[in-house]
Amino acid sequence: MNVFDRAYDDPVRVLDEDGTVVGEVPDLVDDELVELYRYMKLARHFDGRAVSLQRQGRMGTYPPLSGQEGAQIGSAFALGDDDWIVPSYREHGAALVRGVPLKQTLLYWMGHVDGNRAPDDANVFPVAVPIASQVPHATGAAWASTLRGEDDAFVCYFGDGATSEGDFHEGVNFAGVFDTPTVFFCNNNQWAISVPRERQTRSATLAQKAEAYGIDGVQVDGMDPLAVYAVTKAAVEKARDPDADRPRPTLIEAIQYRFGAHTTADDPTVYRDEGEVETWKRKDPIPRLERYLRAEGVLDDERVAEIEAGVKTQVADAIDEAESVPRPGPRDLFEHAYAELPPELRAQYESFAATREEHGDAAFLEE
Amino acid sequence: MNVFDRAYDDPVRVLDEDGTVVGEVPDLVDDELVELYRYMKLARHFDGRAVSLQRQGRMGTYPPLSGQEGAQIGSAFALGDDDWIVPSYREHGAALVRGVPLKQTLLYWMGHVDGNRAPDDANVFPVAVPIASQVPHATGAAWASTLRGEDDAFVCYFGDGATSEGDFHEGVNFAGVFDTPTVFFCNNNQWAISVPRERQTRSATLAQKAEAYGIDGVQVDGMDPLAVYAVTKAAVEKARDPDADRPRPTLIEAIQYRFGAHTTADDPTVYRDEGEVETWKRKDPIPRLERYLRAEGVLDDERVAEIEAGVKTQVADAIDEAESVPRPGPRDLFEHAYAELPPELRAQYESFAATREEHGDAAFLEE
Amino acid sequence: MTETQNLTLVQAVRDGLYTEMGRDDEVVVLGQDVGKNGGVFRATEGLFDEFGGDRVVDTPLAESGIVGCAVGMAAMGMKPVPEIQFSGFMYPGFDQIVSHMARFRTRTRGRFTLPMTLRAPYGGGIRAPEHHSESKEAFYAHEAGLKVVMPSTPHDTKGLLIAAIRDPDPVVFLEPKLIYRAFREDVPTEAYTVPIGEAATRREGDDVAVFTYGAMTRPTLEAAENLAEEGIECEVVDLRTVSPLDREAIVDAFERTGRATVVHEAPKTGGLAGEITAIIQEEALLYQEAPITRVTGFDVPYPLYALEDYYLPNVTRVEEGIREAVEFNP
Amino acid sequence: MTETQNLTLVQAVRDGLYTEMGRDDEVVVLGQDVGKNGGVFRATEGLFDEFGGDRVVDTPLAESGIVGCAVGMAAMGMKPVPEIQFSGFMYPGFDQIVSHMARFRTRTRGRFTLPMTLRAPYGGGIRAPEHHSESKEAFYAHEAGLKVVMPSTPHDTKGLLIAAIRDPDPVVFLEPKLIYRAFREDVPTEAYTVPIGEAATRREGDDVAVFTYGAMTRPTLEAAENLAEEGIECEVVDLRTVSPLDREAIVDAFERTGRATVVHEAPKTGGLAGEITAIIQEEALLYQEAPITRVTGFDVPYPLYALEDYYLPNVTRVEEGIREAVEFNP
Ligand SMILES: Cc1ncc(C[n+]2csc(CCOP(=O)(O)OP(=O)(O)O)c2C)c(N)n1
Ligand SMILES: Cc1ncc(C[n+]2csc(CCOP(=O)(O)OP(=O)(O)O)c2C)c(N)n1
Ligand SMILES: [Mg+2]
Ligand SMILES: [Mg+2]
Repeated sequence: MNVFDRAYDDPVRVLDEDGTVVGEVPDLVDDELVELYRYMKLARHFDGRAVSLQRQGRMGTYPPLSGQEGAQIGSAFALGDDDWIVPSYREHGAALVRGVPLKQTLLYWMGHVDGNRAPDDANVFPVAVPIASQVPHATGAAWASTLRGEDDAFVCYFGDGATSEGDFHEGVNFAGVFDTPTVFFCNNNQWAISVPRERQTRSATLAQKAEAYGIDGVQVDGMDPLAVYAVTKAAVEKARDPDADRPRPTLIEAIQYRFGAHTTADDPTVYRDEGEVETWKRKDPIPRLERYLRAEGVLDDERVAEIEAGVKTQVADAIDEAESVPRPGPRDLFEHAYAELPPELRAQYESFAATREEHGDAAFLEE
Repeated sequence: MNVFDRAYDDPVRVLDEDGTVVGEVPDLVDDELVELYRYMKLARHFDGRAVSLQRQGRMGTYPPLSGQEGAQIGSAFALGDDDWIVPSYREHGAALVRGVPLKQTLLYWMGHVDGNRAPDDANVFPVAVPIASQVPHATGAAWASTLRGEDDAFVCYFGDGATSEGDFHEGVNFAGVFDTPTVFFCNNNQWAISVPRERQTRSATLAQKAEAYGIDGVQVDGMDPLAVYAVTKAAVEKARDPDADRPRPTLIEAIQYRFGAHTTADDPTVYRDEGEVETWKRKDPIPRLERYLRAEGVLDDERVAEIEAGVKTQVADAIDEAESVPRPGPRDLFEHAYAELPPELRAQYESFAATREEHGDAAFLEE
Repeated sequence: MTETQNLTLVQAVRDGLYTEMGRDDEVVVLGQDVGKNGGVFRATEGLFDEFGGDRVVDTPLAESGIVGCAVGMAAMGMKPVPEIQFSGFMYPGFDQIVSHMARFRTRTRGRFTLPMTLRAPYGGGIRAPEHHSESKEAFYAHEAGLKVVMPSTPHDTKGLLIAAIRDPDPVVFLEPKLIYRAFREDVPTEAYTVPIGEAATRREGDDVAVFTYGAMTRPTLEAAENLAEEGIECEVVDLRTVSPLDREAIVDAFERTGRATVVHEAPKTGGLAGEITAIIQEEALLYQEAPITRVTGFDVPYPLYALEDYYLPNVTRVEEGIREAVEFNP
Repeated sequence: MTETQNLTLVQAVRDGLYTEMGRDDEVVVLGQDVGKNGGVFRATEGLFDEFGGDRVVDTPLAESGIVGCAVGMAAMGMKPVPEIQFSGFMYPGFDQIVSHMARFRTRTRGRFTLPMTLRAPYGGGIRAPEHHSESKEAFYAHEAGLKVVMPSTPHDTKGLLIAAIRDPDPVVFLEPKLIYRAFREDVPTEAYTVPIGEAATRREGDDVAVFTYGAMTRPTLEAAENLAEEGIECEVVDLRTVSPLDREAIVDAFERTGRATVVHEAPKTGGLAGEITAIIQEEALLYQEAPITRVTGFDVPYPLYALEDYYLPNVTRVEEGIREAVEFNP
């Protein structure tokens, strides 16, 4: 049976909450499974450290991803080398898998624009903050790929709230019409800041919004990394190599939960129950996969301890690296607005540089 | 059976192309049926005259409605006195039924902004030219009605092309969430200027876009005025007086065809077949209803001739009236930008008035 | 004696809404997270509990929907006060703002007026993420049919907000989030209005007129104090409303000084400093003794926050701009 | 000798697209009705037949989708040329234009450049329906990261359009639809560029500098001819690009005349005439002999067409503005 041929409210599942197999396990070798697990641990640990950095005033506002590792890592893991991701602001986990170093992510949230420049070989679009605005980009970029006769797939991430924006509608509709190789991956974490999923739209599922565009829509348990992997893989393959009867684009609704605050500036206790959080924590993707891998004999205490130690070092190193990057200077402010600095902008820069020269940096920098 | 409980691609129908009854005839008395017929004849005749006025240089660009009378008149006829319509730019037929004099419509397309001010007792929103931009207005206005404890329904008109715009999506989604008494009436006339319906979206029907908003969606034969009446009436009643199980808002897809050009500035022969036009002309709503009414003994040659004569006079009078309205003056340019003219704007007006005084109107008016 | 409360600027926003909602049932607040959460800046805190979910409405995440629904409500005579979470997110609703909110009255010859007030926090300096620090009032000031208000004190904020809500015309109300909590002021508990379109002189001086508004008022005043120690006396005019501009106040202050500086955080090119300069030389060229200097944001996209201290006009740059205007000798 | 064709301005648009699409496979045209229909103004006529439906693409009716997809294509290195049917319909795509098209390069430190050209016909005078006659270039000129081009002749149109398509930066290309078919000019058949950012002097004169662009260039030149009969010699500078402005050309023309008028059809407040005035008095105050006059659209929503002749600057108003600048005596 094709994975897309199911009711919209029947999520694809592989592992139960306790790690028992309840669906078709995707074809991954042990090393890959461990790597998937390691990435989730890394993302989780990074997340906690990033939140502390913010609390300590070493970083600005930061959007935690804890709880959403299964969806992010599971999906990014399903991509081929030449495929792309088009993220929102919460997909550092997915970006990491696709080659964006943690240092970059830290820099970005530390207010260094360099953090938004992924390495040239990382097929990752920049963070998109205006909600859903990246959706048409993913359609356009994927369209370019087919126009050039290439066969890259593009996975676009966005939240449940994003489905209400016009850009979601326009971007997915274009994808349907031009049959672009795009996978629209909705991280339905139940909340758009303080607005619960049920107040975002009256449709029973988000997956069924695919009906409006004549494309496949499917739900997946977003806290089941193997299920996410499987469904994303199927969608990417269909995008790359369509069969005659199905459209290339797919809308995936990955049901999950954000354990933490919307961002470090948010206090979720104002609008949601601790009880709800606790319920969802039972679905935590990390112990779930761990239980399965232990049961399969792929992981044991030693291996887990090793991974945990490695993850800690990796994050600590990234923080050191990021914090040792010098504060950018005025030149960085003017660079790249245009390919070449127009004369008036050069004049603005020079005049500012002279003022700074005269008064010293202290006259400008707060803190 | 509830009229909304049907497949999305199974349009509500009452009369066959030849006027034979194939569905449930709505409860209208003879006088009402004749009035419905008369309005359609009036709209059709008006349309032809408006196109000629444009050709003769007596009016600017004009968007003809010929072929779409069944949908416009049938739907507007189903409203209660206090209900509202929120039109696009092509619904002069519906506006007419709701109390906008033909003279106003002429004035509007003659470039007089007065034409966009409906009489105070006509529950009609202004013409909306930016596609789909009126959709959220209809939601907001209907929402205001429920907030005030009133029970007015709001029918919002737009085209097939409009369903691709973000404003369609956002406006209908809000209606679903806030359960507003809005009827979204899509005049699917198969074309958005030169873009055919199939290139607008990959969804098989437009009615099924309702799935994305958790509201009812239904197709109707838009060239069958009685079917349109019936389905609009049902939607308006549900909006006004919801039953517990169904949402108030409804998306109606009225399948129809524009016989003429998109506007008088358009040449449809560039992008569509004459054959297609001919096929659709067989569904013309006017002869169809006429055949039915003749068969029912409600109309005969004499009555039809009388109606035709009346319609001609009414349109001729409206044209006379509109053409005798004097060209607006500079004061009209400044009036109403704000409730009160701000000082700078007053200064701009006065300086312009002085220049005009000095040089005379001929220095400004072209032609 | 009028009862007062000692409020921050954001509390004054809240108090303005609270006061006017209590007086007028047609006032409805809608936007993202304005309900239970009380707004991401707490500008609507407690209003949900006070007035209920019908009048303090959490909407789906869609700016064009928010503005567009408010247009529909306002056309029916209600007085919606939509909030856009940050002014950088007004753009998805830009079409509704310019094509409808600004023009409904003209387009219907006054049959439909839109007594709506579109609120949004604007401006930089709070170490916010990308797109959260914009100051693009010039867009709205260039669109006829809108009024654009940018207060700088708690007292003005409440009074101007109530004036905006009562105004028959649509108002864009941009709040200086940098100073949402920067200081407190005694604010009357009762409802009152501060007239839209009138500037306020914040400091008197004969040497140079300095025009500014919103969050830039404070560094400008600080610069003026510093310069006073050097013997340069600045007249500081807080415009408060950027559309319509208080041309009389601008020209008057200029005629008395012959020199001027305009300060805003918006980018220079196409910003309102150019407009103000043009007004002055149109009406008072003969008084002019020096080029009018512009101290503004640079013509670059607003940077991520590690660079924002360089981007934003600060006391040093304002002082320098004023000095340039004062020291110019033909 | 270069081969030429005698083309109208809109034919020059088409020819620019045709020429560049023939040279560069990465150039793709997309928009509403640009395909089989050849564009509502015929600006893409025949391109669909020549280059096929993959490169000349009829899109769904959604401006944000059009601009946003073009952003995605351009990020991949293609050179999309999206068309918005009328500049008044750019607003539903405004967020994509300002938040992404303008900022992608800065935001990614040059990893992603967006070599895209967003075309739209702008301006009034053609008896068009509501919202079809806007001239809001000031919005785009105020958004750093964009270049904004507004040609006034067929020759410039082709050269500037090709320059825009080849430019690594995103360009907003606003076409003066009033003069799409107003006159013809010999235009080279081959590909050529006219540099973005350089003004052109259309007429030399010592008494006053008149700055304008796009469709207003013609009435301005006509006014200059009329005034010449009275002995007033105007230097008429066609800016051609409104962002970046050719400050050198502006200052230079002003210094030689000491008087200036700026003409544009956009509303006065917040329009580019204010910016140009500010530039002049910033850089050349000592040359200034009279207030710079602004002949512009009024600060009202663009009217329905029965009133547009009163709204748009015409020869009489331009003459009057210039005379005012010339006759001023301190
Ligand atoms: C256009 C726009 N409007 C508002 C915001 C402010 N905002 C940031 S995140 C957010 C909620 C997003 O919810 P969702 O799409 O569910 O994603 P999540 O944050 O839950 O991952 C809002 C309203 C924004 N960034 N962009
Ligand atoms: C936002 C916007 N974009 C483009 C246009 C130009 N335009 C006017 S009508 C039209 C086609 C509309 O098609 P449809 O929605 O099917 O309505 P119809 O004209 O067929 O009644 C277009 C593209 C517009 N008016 N508004
Ligand atoms: Mg969410
Ligand atoms: Mg249509």
